[in-house]
Amino acid sequence: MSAPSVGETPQQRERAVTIFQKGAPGRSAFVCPEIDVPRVDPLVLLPVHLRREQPARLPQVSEPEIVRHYVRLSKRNFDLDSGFYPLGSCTMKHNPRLHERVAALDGHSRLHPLQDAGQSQGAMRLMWNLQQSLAEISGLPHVCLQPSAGSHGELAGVLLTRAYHEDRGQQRLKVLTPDTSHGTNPATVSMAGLEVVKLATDAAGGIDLDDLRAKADETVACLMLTNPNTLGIFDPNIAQIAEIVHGAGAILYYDGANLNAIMGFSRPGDMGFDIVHFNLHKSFTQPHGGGGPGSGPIAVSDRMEPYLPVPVIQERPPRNGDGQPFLELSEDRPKSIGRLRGFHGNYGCFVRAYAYIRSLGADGLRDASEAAVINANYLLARLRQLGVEQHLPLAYGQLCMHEFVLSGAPMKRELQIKTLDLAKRLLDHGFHPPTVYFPLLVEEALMIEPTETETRETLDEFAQAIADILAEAKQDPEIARTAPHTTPVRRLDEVAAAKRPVIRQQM
Amino acid sequence: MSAPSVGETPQQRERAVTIFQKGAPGRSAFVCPEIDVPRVDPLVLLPVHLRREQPARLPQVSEPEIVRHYVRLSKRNFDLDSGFYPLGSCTMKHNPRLHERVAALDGHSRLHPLQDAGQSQGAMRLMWNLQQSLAEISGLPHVCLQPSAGSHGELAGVLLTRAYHEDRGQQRLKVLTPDTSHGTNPATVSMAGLEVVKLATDAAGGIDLDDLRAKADETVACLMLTNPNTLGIFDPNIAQIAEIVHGAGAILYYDGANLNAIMGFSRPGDMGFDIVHFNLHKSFTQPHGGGGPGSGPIAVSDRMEPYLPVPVIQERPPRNGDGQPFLELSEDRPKSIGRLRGFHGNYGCFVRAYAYIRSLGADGLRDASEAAVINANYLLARLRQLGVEQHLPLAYGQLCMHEFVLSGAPMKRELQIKTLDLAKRLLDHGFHPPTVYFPLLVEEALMIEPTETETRETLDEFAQAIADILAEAKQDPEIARTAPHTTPVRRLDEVAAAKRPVIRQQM
Amino acid sequence: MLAAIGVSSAQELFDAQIPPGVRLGRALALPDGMGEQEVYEHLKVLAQRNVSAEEQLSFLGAGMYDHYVPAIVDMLCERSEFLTPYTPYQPEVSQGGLQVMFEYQTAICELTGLPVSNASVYEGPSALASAGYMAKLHNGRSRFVVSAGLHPHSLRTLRTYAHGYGAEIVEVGLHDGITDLDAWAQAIDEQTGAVFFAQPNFYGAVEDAQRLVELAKGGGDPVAIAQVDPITLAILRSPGECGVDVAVGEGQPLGGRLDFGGPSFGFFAAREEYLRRMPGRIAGETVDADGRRGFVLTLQTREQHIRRERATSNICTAQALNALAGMVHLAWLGREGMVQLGELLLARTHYARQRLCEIEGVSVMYEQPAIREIAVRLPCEVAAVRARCIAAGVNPGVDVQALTGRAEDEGLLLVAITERRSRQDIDRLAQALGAAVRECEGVRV
Amino acid sequence: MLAAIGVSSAQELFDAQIPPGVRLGRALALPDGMGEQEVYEHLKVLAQRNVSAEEQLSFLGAGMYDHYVPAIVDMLCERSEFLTPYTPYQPEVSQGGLQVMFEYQTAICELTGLPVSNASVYEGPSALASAGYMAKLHNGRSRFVVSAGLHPHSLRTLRTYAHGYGAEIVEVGLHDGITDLDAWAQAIDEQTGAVFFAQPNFYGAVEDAQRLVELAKGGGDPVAIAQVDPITLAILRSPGECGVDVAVGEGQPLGGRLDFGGPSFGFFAAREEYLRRMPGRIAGETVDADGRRGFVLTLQTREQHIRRERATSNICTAQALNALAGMVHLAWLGREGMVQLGELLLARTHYARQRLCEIEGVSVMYEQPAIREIAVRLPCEVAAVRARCIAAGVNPGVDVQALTGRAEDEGLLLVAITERRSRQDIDRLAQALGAAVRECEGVRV
Ligand SMILES: Cc1ncc(COP(=O)(O)O)c(C=O)c1O
Ligand SMILES: Cc1ncc(COP(=O)(O)O)c(C=O)c1O
Repeated sequence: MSAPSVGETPQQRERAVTIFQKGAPGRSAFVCPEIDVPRVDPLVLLPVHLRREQPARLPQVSEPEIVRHYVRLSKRNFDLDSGFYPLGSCTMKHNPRLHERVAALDGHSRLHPLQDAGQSQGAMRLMWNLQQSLAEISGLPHVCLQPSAGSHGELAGVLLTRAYHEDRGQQRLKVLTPDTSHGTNPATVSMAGLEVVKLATDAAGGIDLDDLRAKADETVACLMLTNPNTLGIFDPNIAQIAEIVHGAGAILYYDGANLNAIMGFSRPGDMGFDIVHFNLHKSFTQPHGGGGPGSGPIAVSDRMEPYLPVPVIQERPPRNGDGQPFLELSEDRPKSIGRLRGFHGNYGCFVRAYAYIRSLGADGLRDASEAAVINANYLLARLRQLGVEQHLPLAYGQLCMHEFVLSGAPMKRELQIKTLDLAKRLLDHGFHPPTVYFPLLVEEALMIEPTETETRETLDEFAQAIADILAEAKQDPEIARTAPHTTPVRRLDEVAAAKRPVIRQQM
Repeated sequence: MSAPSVGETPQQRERAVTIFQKGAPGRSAFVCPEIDVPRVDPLVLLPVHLRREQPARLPQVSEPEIVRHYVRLSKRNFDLDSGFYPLGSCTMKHNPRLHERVAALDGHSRLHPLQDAGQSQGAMRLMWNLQQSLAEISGLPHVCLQPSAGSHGELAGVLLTRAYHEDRGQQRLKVLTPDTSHGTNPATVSMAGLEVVKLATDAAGGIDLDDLRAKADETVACLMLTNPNTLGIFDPNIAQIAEIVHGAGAILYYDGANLNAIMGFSRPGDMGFDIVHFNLHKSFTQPHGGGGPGSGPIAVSDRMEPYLPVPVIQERPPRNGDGQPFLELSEDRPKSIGRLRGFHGNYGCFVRAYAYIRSLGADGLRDASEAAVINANYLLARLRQLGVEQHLPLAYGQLCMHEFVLSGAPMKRELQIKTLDLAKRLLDHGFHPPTVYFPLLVEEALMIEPTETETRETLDEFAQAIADILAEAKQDPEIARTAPHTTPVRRLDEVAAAKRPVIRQQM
Repeated sequence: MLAAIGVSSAQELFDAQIPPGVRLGRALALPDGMGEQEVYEHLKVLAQRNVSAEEQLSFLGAGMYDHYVPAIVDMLCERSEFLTPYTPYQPEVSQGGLQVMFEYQTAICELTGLPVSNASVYEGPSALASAGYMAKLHNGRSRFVVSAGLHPHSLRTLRTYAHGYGAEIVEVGLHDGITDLDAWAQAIDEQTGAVFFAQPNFYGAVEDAQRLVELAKGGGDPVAIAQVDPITLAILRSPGECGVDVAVGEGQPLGGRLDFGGPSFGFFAAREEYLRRMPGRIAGETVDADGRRGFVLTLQTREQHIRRERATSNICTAQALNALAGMVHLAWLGREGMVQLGELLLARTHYARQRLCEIEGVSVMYEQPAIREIAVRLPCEVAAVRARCIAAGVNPGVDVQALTGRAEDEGLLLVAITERRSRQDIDRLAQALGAAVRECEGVRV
Repeated sequence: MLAAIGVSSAQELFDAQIPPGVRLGRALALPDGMGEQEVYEHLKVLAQRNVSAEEQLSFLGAGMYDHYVPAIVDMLCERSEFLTPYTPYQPEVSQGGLQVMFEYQTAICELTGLPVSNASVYEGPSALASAGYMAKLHNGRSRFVVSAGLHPHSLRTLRTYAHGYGAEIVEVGLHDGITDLDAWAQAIDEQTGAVFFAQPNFYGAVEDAQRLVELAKGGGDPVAIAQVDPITLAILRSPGECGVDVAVGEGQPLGGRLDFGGPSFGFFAAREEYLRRMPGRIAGETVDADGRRGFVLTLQTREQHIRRERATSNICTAQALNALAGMVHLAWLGREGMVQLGELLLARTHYARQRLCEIEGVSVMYEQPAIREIAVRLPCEVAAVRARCIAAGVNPGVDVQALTGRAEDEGLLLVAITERRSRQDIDRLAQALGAAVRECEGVRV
């Protein structure tokens, strides 16, 4: 380590060293319990031809070393508890710590998934209540909690539409998705053995109805849509869209990633959707964990119900003498698409989402969506006030729902900084940048979702930071183009990483 | 907020704003449970003349704001989990997280101190076992866990010596303490209504025996000593010291802050001490919490036992049908000095210390002390190797126990940087500085205690950092004199703070 | 490493320094060490031999209370950055902890209505005893007048300390549950260095604190020291408003676990004139070399490490982490929330008082207001009634006489009501207590 | 704020955007919101209606295991910096998470003996199904041969997925508890796109994985996919050493809670040639503008957000936090520790096998080695025996047939032994099971 320079921050000075490069032979944290049973030759219990030849070169480190290593690493992350995180489409709302507390109760966290039904009625009840709540929120009566994340819910949904059509003897292989759709939608379609057909976006940011009419025929299995869409725009033609799709005998699938805009205001079921997936890690504040875990329950209409994955919870007559219906998991569903994973889904996420729904209640959920939409529109207005619009115009419309998309094209032209540069320079201001370069149809897109749990002060500061960066770029675009300057590492070479991938520690 | 400069770190850019300066009217985190009992006019229940006139101006903030405020604040702290913390006399050893886990178990953390004895036998057993362990470690058979910290244990100890002498009809008002003693020793003596008499330190760093002989007379209540002392030196004359003190009819008090040097190697009781206090937050790894909580149990010899504070745990015949002795707290001790605080002491700290002792066991405790002493001597040797000795000589002796004290006097003379400057510059290197300017008898003192839980790699890096700073100072002392440069704030004006004290947020 | 040191074994290192006569020379007689899992299992078994407030419907209080501590308190207190540092001796890397102390001091000043606060002391009773030491340093007088309404632990701790620093204690009894005003006025004279009372007092009764101070100041010039319950301070007239000089108290109701009695924190606030005699750490505001606002430990010339035998206290390690918990809890409760909580407790405690006194033979101890704790008098042996209630799954509260040892406290049960005890819980208590009293009465007859 | 937006009410904002026909126009029919304390109490009541592995001596396994998770796992996973960020889209402020992924990938490569790993997928069974998709993308063939030794959930999940991406499944039965080698060899032909087996298999038996792969590769050129139990990999011949192409598995035994079945993580490792068809995130090493080592998400052209319908998988949010837990647990176990743990489990499982088979009428299902789970055959109805054991306080394990539905699995009990189940616990199991079997036999007779 050379002498600290004043220009380099302490974290920049520290070079990345993995846990495999630390420690020394003989060091360890674990003290293995003694073998308390009669000794038998291990080679008799597991003969040598079944045994490992090369030992796994796991770390050799003491507990203090592990703690220090990972605590220090943690400090090289930006996190929601420390700063504004307006990542569009990701709903980075505050994660209440109560949820971690209740999820950690032994009765939840230490419950085996095959614990007998009579000894897991609390968990079943929680799942049942969560199902009922999600059904009410979405306006679709049948819920399956099993999918592990949004994309997994999508897979379930697309397989459901296949099963639905197959059950009717129809081979419908096309799935319509607007060009604003999230990448998981088309990817899911392929995984489910179907084919993507893109739909155009109209000038107002909604689905181009003519395009839809032209494509919605008897080869179409379903339309996948999120509403509000990834532009933050609630499709004003949603009723016609539903009519057209249903008219063609196809299914309407709702990507629930943007549910945070409409809870208590509008429901996918009432819009005509047959299937919706939820992202409990977005709308219902399961912490993102740096890339999961998530949970992606689905809710469906009556006609889709027979195909739901197994298992499902069923109510039976009271059994425990407590007068409450006895709940059971059942796999007995002849038309089911089957299992999507082991056990019953990410129960730990259910606990958190359920705690959230019970904390907020009907009014609270509505207030959350209301505040999310107000915050987004306020931030948009604030940016306008600061004259940011000139360089970063709103891509579509005048108002927005819970998020909005700016185009960085004028900024790039006039100020010679790209959306990426703006994003990186925001890091120096202590903000996490918005989602960038998505949706694809907006040039130099900047997708901003402030969420309801941010204060006006924070929104003001963020708007000011953007204005400041634009002003600075007018003077000297190089600062943004070489940003970030103060983060633990500076701009990283992603091209080199992909060209000659090094994806594990060389030893 | 102005545009981030490249020279300022992100944390430096952020100005300190207290929670009282955040928020807005109407914001809050707490949802008060409804008043579920019949309404009665509150002014009848609590008449206006007993009611508050000016409301307490507590913060008005939402939960996300609270979380973000304190998480961000936390990042303005240096902590042991993130870096080396060789604060002499403080024993900053790793704090195992197991201890937090077990202390948080409902049966420990949610146990009311007045829970009936029959329903708190687990806690009593834990306290009893801890007492027995501390007795064995110290070589003194009777333990009282009550004192809240080291200094509180000292107070208990000095009051015990008073009670002891008073019980014998003697008014002994003097307490001898070496000039190397910790400030709490003399401060305690005054609080206990006694008088401090200072003892000189001899050339080897131990007590000056002649001085002791001259002062140890029938007016002396006790001698307070830590051994090894704050120079890290084990007094070679400890047997004679004990003889002299006992010969004068006085009591020998052991300040246990440095116990980490000798666990399993030597015991205060065997050295002739009558009273010892433990710092569970040092030797027994109760986390320091940024300034507490701590716990300062005492152990005493037979002759001091009658005066121990109340309550004490007593064993009674089995009662719960489990065949185990029934444990009870008793206040029935006619000669006791009385209570030192509410309830039974810092039980939460007992749980952690007990978990520590059970984790390490007899051998582990000895290994800990052994490694602590090796680490200190290794670091000392390493500094010598790097030529640091020239500017920072060891104040006394050649070897040390678990810590050692360097003198910065030559450095100050030759390199024009003070110990304080060195300390501040270490912050730029990512290290917490050692204790500085203590003990008082060493000029420009630097008191280094690495503890046993640090790796050799860390010690090497630290030694190198000191060598680098000295080399840098040779070139340009100004860098250290204006250090730190990269911390969240730079050198703070302590004089101004004391001159016109602002000790709360103006509102 | 030994080679670098120049010794051939660790033993050599120790033998070179520890004289033979005081070497232990044997292994400590302690059990062998255990792995994490085994230690966990062992500590869990011990925990299971305790009955926690989470398992039992409990109305125990008398100094420590089962309030609901929000999850963010745990989360923040478990952060390495707050959990593991030492006292902030290097302010440049301790701004987090120092600012928390500064905020905490502000909160305590607001709650107590007093202008200065330190950054915490050990806990309640010893805080009171330390206030006595400060009073003695302040005016040199050694006669203390104390109300019998103080918590018995406070009273005893004060006696222990006072024996040390040399002060004599005169106790004033109660009348209808609160300090006997006449006796109080009579006891206080010009020689009185300090007067002490609790608000609400140990029996749960709200004192007329303002009157107590007026009478005290009328009878001489003592330092008026109040031990106050922080959870009541949002609705109760503040110490500052009552003319109190020093307010101390037990901080456990703010963010604290029960922890079988500790660790918690003590708070210590006073009028401006006592600032330079306060015990403990104090965080103060200042600026750094570049003019940034920052915080440091200040007025350290009061403290042991600087002033040694002339220090105003011997305290060093205090209760920073617990004070953080308290501060976070207060921020979470918030300005209005804490008032709402106070009113809730007031209403529920009143309800409990009524329900319990409906039981044949049970009467209230006093007519005074009570906020979250109430003493009722049972017609029969408290121990027997308690045992029956506990067997029925309800811990009805504290046997007062077992704690105070006062003859006049026979039959008193002290019942604490927190926001975690709903009306339904209170009804359950009334039922269990009623049944137990009837049974005990039956036995007696 | 509304004024700044230029609307007079929030309603206006919504009405301007949501057409009348699809407005809800009423409140959601959900319960009212509750404060933190009430929610806590409610969730606690639900928790108390479950019997956790902390309360009951339990030998349940079959995919999720009650291993001891060290305290540092919780502490690190609860840190805001790991708990609350999104997927690391901005690498400059995500080096913590990205380096953890890189380390995790390294650990999985070491454990599996394969050169490439992704940064986690959802969980075990769907990992297997995704491996099938990858195989299909790789060689385009749609005939899958699967061992009946797979976990029934894996088998069913594979069927669900395969129906989607179009693959036919041929199942090969067991012989003496492991995949029938002859049938296996026979089933595999040139049209076979992939073969799947579990190691150890669902019944706890250790397969001769090397032989299975040899036979598979002898019969054609399928992708050899193994579902492996990570806790056994320190002692068991690694997938890489056995010639496996793709190793997937359930990560719960590494740092995972039981959580009633999730969230956990799935791991996914493969030979080099599959790198660009792997599903999920992959962290890769690179340098920053100043030459510092750093990490980024790499090879993103495989992924849905770049490649959309041509992506190699649809996965987006995966299980980063659970993977962190796994990595920390592995570092804590350490190189030697994990071997020691494997030997301990091996020894205890052998002891359990012996003790249980001493019970009259109980026999072992197979003669194969078993590491931490063993299937035994009971002479009577498993459900009845289990019910009796549970009443006696011991959950003896899983009723195999209830899970697989296979006729030949009648009477099988699957018993999992972790390091938390001591010899004494196993003895208690043997006793309870013995008593239950005797009773049930008595009933039958
Ligand atoms: C619009 C949209 N749909 C689907 C997804 C996929 O959700 P998940 O990451 O949970 O798989 C996302 C996630 O970013 C999204 O934004
Ligand atoms: C030698 C010595 N004695 C006593 C003490 C006081 O201990 P405490 O802070 O627990 O009161 C200390 C603390 O630094 C110390 O180092």
